[in-house]
Amino acid sequence: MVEGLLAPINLIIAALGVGFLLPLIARSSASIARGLFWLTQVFLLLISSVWLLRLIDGAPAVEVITAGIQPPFAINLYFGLFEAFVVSAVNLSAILGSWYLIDYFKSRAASMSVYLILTMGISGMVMTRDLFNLFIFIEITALATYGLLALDKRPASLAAGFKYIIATSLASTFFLLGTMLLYHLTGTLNIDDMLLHMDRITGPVGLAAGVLLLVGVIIELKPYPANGWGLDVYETVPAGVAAMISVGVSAGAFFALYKIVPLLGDFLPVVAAVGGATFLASNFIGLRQRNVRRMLGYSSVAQMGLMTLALAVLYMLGKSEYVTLVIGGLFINHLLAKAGLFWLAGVVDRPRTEAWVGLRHRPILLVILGILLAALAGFPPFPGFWGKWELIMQLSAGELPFWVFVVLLGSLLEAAYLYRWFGFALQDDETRAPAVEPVKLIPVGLFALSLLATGHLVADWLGLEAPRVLVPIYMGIILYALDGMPGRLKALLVLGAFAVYAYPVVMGLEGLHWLFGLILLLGGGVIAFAVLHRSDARRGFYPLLGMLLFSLASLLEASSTLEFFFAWEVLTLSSYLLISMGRGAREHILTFLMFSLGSAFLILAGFGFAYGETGSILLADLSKVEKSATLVFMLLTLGFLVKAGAAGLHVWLPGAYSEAEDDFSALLSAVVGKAAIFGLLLAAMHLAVNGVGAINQVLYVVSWLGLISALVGALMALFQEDVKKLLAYSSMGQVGYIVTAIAVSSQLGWVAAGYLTVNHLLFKGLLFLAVAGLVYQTGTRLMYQMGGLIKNLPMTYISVLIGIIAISGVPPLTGFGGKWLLLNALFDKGWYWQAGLAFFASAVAFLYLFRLIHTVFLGQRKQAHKDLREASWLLLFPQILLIVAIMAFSIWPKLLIDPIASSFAGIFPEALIWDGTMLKTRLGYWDGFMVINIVAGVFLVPLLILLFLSRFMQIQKVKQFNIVFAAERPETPETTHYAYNFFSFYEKALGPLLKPRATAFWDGVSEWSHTIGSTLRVLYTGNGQTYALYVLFYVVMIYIAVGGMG
Amino acid sequence: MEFWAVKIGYFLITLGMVTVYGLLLGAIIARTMARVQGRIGIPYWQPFLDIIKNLGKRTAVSHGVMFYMGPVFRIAGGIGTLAFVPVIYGSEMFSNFHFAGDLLLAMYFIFFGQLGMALGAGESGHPFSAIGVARGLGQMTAFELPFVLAIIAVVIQYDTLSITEIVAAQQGGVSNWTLFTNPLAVAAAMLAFLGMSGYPPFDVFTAPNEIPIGPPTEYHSSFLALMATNRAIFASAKLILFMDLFFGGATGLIEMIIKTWAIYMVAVVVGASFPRFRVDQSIRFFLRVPTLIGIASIAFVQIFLLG
Amino acid sequence: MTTKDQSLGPLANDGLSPEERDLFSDARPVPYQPYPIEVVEKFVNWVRANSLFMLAFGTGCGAVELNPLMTARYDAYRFGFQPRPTPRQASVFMIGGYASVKTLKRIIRSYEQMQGPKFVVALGICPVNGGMYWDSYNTVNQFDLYIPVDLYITGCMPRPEVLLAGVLELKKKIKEGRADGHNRYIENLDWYKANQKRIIKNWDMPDYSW
Amino acid sequence: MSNDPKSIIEELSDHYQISEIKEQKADLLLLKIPKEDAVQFIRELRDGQNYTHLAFMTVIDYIESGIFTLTYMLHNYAAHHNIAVHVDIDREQTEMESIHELWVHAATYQRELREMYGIRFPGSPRLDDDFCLEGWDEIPPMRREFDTVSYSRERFFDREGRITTDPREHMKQIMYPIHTDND
Repeated sequence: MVEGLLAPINLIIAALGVGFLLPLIARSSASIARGLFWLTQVFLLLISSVWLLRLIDGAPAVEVITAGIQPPFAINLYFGLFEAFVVSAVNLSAILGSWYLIDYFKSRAASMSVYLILTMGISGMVMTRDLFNLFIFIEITALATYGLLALDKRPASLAAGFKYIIATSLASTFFLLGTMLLYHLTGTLNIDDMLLHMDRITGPVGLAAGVLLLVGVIIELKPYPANGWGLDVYETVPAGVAAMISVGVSAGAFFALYKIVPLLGDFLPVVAAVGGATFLASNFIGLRQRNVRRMLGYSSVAQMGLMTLALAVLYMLGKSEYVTLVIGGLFINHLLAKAGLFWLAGVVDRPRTEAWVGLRHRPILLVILGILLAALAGFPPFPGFWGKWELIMQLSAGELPFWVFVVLLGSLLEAAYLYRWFGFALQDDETRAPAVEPVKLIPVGLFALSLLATGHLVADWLGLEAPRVLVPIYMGIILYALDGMPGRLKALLVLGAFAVYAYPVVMGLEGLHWLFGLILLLGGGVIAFAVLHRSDARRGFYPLLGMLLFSLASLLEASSTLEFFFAWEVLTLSSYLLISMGRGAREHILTFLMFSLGSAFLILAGFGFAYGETGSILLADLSKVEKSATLVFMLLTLGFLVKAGAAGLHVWLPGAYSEAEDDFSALLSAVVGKAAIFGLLLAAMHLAVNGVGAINQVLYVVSWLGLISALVGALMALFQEDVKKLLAYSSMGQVGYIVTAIAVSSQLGWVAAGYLTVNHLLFKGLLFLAVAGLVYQTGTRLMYQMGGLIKNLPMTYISVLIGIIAISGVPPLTGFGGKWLLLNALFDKGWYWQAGLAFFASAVAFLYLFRLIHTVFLGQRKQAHKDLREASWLLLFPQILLIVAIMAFSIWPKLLIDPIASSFAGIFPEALIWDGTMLKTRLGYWDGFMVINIVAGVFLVPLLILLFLSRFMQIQKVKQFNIVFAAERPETPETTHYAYNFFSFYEKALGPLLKPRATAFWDGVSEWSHTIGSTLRVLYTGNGQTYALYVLFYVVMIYIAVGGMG
Repeated sequence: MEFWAVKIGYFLITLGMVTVYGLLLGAIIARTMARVQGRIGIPYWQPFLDIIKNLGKRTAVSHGVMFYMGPVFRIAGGIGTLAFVPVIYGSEMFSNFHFAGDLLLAMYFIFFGQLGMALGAGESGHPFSAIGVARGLGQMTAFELPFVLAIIAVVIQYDTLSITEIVAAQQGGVSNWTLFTNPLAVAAAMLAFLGMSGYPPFDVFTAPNEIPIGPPTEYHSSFLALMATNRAIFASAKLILFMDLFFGGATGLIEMIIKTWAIYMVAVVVGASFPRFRVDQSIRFFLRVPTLIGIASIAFVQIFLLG
Repeated sequence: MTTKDQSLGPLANDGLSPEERDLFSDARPVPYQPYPIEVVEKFVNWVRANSLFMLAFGTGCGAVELNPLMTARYDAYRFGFQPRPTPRQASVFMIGGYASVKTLKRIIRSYEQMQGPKFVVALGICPVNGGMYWDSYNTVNQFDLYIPVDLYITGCMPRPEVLLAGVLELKKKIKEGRADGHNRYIENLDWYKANQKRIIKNWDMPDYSW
Repeated sequence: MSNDPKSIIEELSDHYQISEIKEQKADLLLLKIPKEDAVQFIRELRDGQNYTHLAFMTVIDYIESGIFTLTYMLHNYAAHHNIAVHVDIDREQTEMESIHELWVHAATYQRELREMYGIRFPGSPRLDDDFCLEGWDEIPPMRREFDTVSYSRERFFDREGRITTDPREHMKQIMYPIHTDND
């Protein structure tokens, strides 16, 4: 009895039966009708999920043929694993969706029945194996959708419904025609039987049949440009219904496509093109959208396009075994995320994206939105990430670079508009925080959790050590659960957990990984220690910090490109979210994300092509790449250069570094930025050392790029009034040297790179932390508003002093070693011009460094800063550690150079020779130990002399206002402190050389993208007849395209 | 230990000699300029008297620790630069501590004194100090470019970064001097030298009338004495560096004195004949012709000398 | 060596508003003692006499007569006399003729900012007794009421030759150790300050401009 | 419009009460205008007659008549011609309409006149700031009733032994005896 009830056929029967009964029952008792409605939905979900579990356990698929009559006169269903899965998902979305429609259904009993029938139609589309049945279910679904729209009874809905029904009728007409022709050719309506008689589907008739069938299904998926009819729908109906249309109906239609794709062997390129065009165009148009639901609608269409593309391409390449992962991943991702987003859009109910400000003050809401968006944008660990990864791998392996480009560009665009929306949600405006009933969040929250869970399952299924790879995510979740604790406790927890985790990681690494283990993990730990100086709760900060730190560890542990990319993406996401916590970060986070994603996608493409050649995703196997080594190296280098802030690609950097919270900026610049260096060295180590292909030319270009970054960074830093912006540009410049050193690609060069990296970590961490304390104390970031603070913050002053000496390369501190190694490497390589530029850039750097220390600590102190106190000791403590490290490495450079040299041992011929404390290269020599002793001597002796002479002078300590001021008395400290526009003459001297060209270029790119979006949208007239015409044209075009291929 | 004792002793002798020479050179230059103007000029011992007078001042003010230490940094920069440059080729006594590092060390160590001075001047709180420092540093970045290009040309030419080896390569006759083997590099370097020496037209950072002598405007008494001493040492060190790199170095004291005096005279003669550049003009000047000459010198070395 | 007499306490600086007071130092200057060894003192005095840095501050119309001193005709550099652009580094203050009340204020500031030992030479008749401006509402008549003067060079205007003679006279005085204006000023600071404040109405600077 | 200054004045005489017109030099014309019309008249000269430059403004103290005569010297660049506009104001009620809106730099002259003569120009920027004098607390020093000799004696203390002679007599007797014959 129970078994009978659970038969898959009941999915149809129950829905259909109840659907027709509901209006009748509703007349007598509305509440009974509603009860029945819910009961039915639960029943449907129960059947499908019970079957899903059974099928997962290995039960055989069920084939149902009703009434003992052969199709087409009866219903022919096939209920396999995929079907069960999709149907369950659809039913789940339906039932959760109706959660949001409770009020809506109260007044519309008829809608309830239509809703049920819609669910049934979709289930039917999924399950049937018979073309005619498929037609019927398509019709039922279309009519039900129309019904839902029409019953809404608002003019907009009616108009939308009308357009919808015209287009879908056309589509189903084509489908029916195609079915007829196929029946004519094969004598069967069953897809499986047709597949057996593929050889009969030939000639013009076969072609026509195929085209018509394809078009019938494709139109349902709303391909660009024949989709104008489908988009008003999302905007007009209630969110629950929109979710059902976006997720359920599309799922059904897509599954139908999936079923008929085997029949369309010859048309696959066209199908792929249709999908790709839709994906790209919809995302371009999405950029222009300001209406949340419409934007989500475009995203839905785009996702369908992507899946269509993926499906077609995988079949084309004969890689149908990856369909499960790619399509499954993308599908479940789309289903959960998009349904969730539509519901959320209904819950918050603010049509314009700009209106979503203030969500920041509803943490749960924000987290849910964050998860859904991250999933949709393809961030790990959500299923879409795995799907997209595999898709790119297969596309690259199939040597389809164009499609790789399309997929990545489309994804980037999609992330752009989704995260622009999220940016609004992150805005700080408490008055506009939305009021939401918590109960309404249950289904959305459930979906968000399911996304996490499925992410884990997929990782597990892929055979990755899921707990290890996903550890940053879990850390984030665990810490988020503990977010109610006091701030310092959380900080200690993060740091403790990180220390416990990172220690064995570092110990287990060797070579380059070990070096960067120390840089990223030890350095990260020391600098992250500074977060302790704040005692407030900082909701959300510590979970993300945990995620970030652990992802750094994961990055180092990664043995495969997949793991690497996973960690890289987690790093990107967590830094994005952390930066977004800065007060003024709003304008900059989208740029940061776009460039980070762009970088990630370039890296992904690089890994993809590497996989394409070697068929392996192991990092170590990158060195086996030969044929496409140049391409792979270029892609990886470019990707990492974006993150390293190379000139031209740096526009994200100043904003992000300066607007992040003050203590996090230190981590971001000193540690997170080094991940890119790690990546570059990794890529260079595996690909560049052999010098195959045109890699040497690439390296040459990179060397210039690095130095131009150094110069541009230094020049831009000159003109900043904002102390953190100055440091941000300085980071850009300093990383430029490292990039050049890597490009030198010799032992000297890489040792220089390692040395510079460590040094940059030390001094930039020091400077950013010192500045954090400064900003915290003074409450401003503008340097000209400070001044004379040496007396109030002496320790911070010493930090900055040591920092700038170390940065500027003045002996005897560490900076000189870096410059010496770099210049030796450049001379040795014969890159003389670069050496000249490096010199010049370091001289310019000297200017902004002096300005930093002068305008902040020297000169006149403002009256308001009279009573400022030294920064917190918790903030100073890591600085002291860093100073100790700098001093130690200054006195004994060997301590630093030896480990670095040993981590690159064996790669290049040895060019560095130790002679006692003396370091020798082919050209020069340098004895750091002796230098610091001599300098100490020549410094101390005059100091002692001066101290002696001072005994014979009455030295009066005076104030900063006791100056010779052309015989006048200084007016106010503000007017006496020379600080604003300090290097105005330099601007005057260099003039047009200093125009922000890169910013202008990228602004242009953004502008063009939006223009493309507008241009593509021109086709949408809003007129139903025009849309119908487009559908017809579209059919003709596809026909021509397919015919042309034939 | 004994090695160090000897080295330090030798260095102290060199230092004393260079200080005396530097101060005398200042007086000689001042007298030369006076003769050009039809005057007799200061007595030869005037620079010494000025220093003693400043040391003999009985009162002083200090604006803070950095102000106090600024001149110490400055003179440490000067002495240090001298310490890393061998003064006389082939002489154990006058070779200083050049074995601690090569040309790059000397070049970067030049910044040490500038930085310390800038910090000290900064703490005085005088806006003119800051303006002077900003101008001075800005001009320094500009003349650094042709100077560095010239040095790179020299390094390529002799394929070494060691100053001693560069001098050694120029021995054996006047025709071996960089001046004649690579005139472009010397031209670029000498143009940079004009900026380095702070004579007109590149003296805007000390402009006595506009921003009363710029960075050291608040310095006096012993501080000023230290700075005046450093001026002599530092100028000599730079002259010696130039002599070593471009004019064949020196094998004896007399040769050194003649050569450095001659190099210095270039700046003096130019200084006596030109009015002053604004700082943005001088930056533009250095980034144009001298830089182009510097670039040409590297190209020259690569094409003609290395083939 | 530094014997700081703090018995009189710090200066009041009551010309300044309370907020401004801690922008300036309120320390009271103390006179310096000669070097304990007499030979040293004599030697240093000789050096001081031969290294005279003049503050180049044209306080009055007489400053126009100072410029020729540096030219080829007179060449005061010969005597170790040279201009210096900042009071901090100067040791001789040449009062260039009449001093109006407004200029006097600046003269006081600059004088106090010079480091001791320091010497004042007043040229022209005006600093002596007001000269042709003796009845002006704006010009001081007896300059030494406000600043200790080591040497007067009278004349309206004194020619450069006279100035040169004055410089030589000053050198003699310094060598003999008689040019003690610096200490006189500090020892009688209260008297000088009272005189200064009597005519300078808007005293908006610290009592002693360090 | 005629460029001839006389015809200009004639033309303006229709509207303004111009008196004491005197052609001092070829390029300088003096005239007097009542206080009430003065600013309007100057504006007319500036905007209508191309006297666009205020060369200076000053005042003459006629203590005997109890008036101050303000002088506005206007210059016409095209014609190279000056007009000095005299305005009499009461010495006790020393107040005059400001012209800083016509010429920005007039404010500086007005500050000077305020400080030295105590003439008020309501609305003129920074009128009461110190100009030349610092912390002056007596009657304005350039007013003729101010006794500068006794002020100086009281403040600056004549030095003992000072001899004052009449320069003219002194020169005759001591310095240039020859010239006295020809004088």
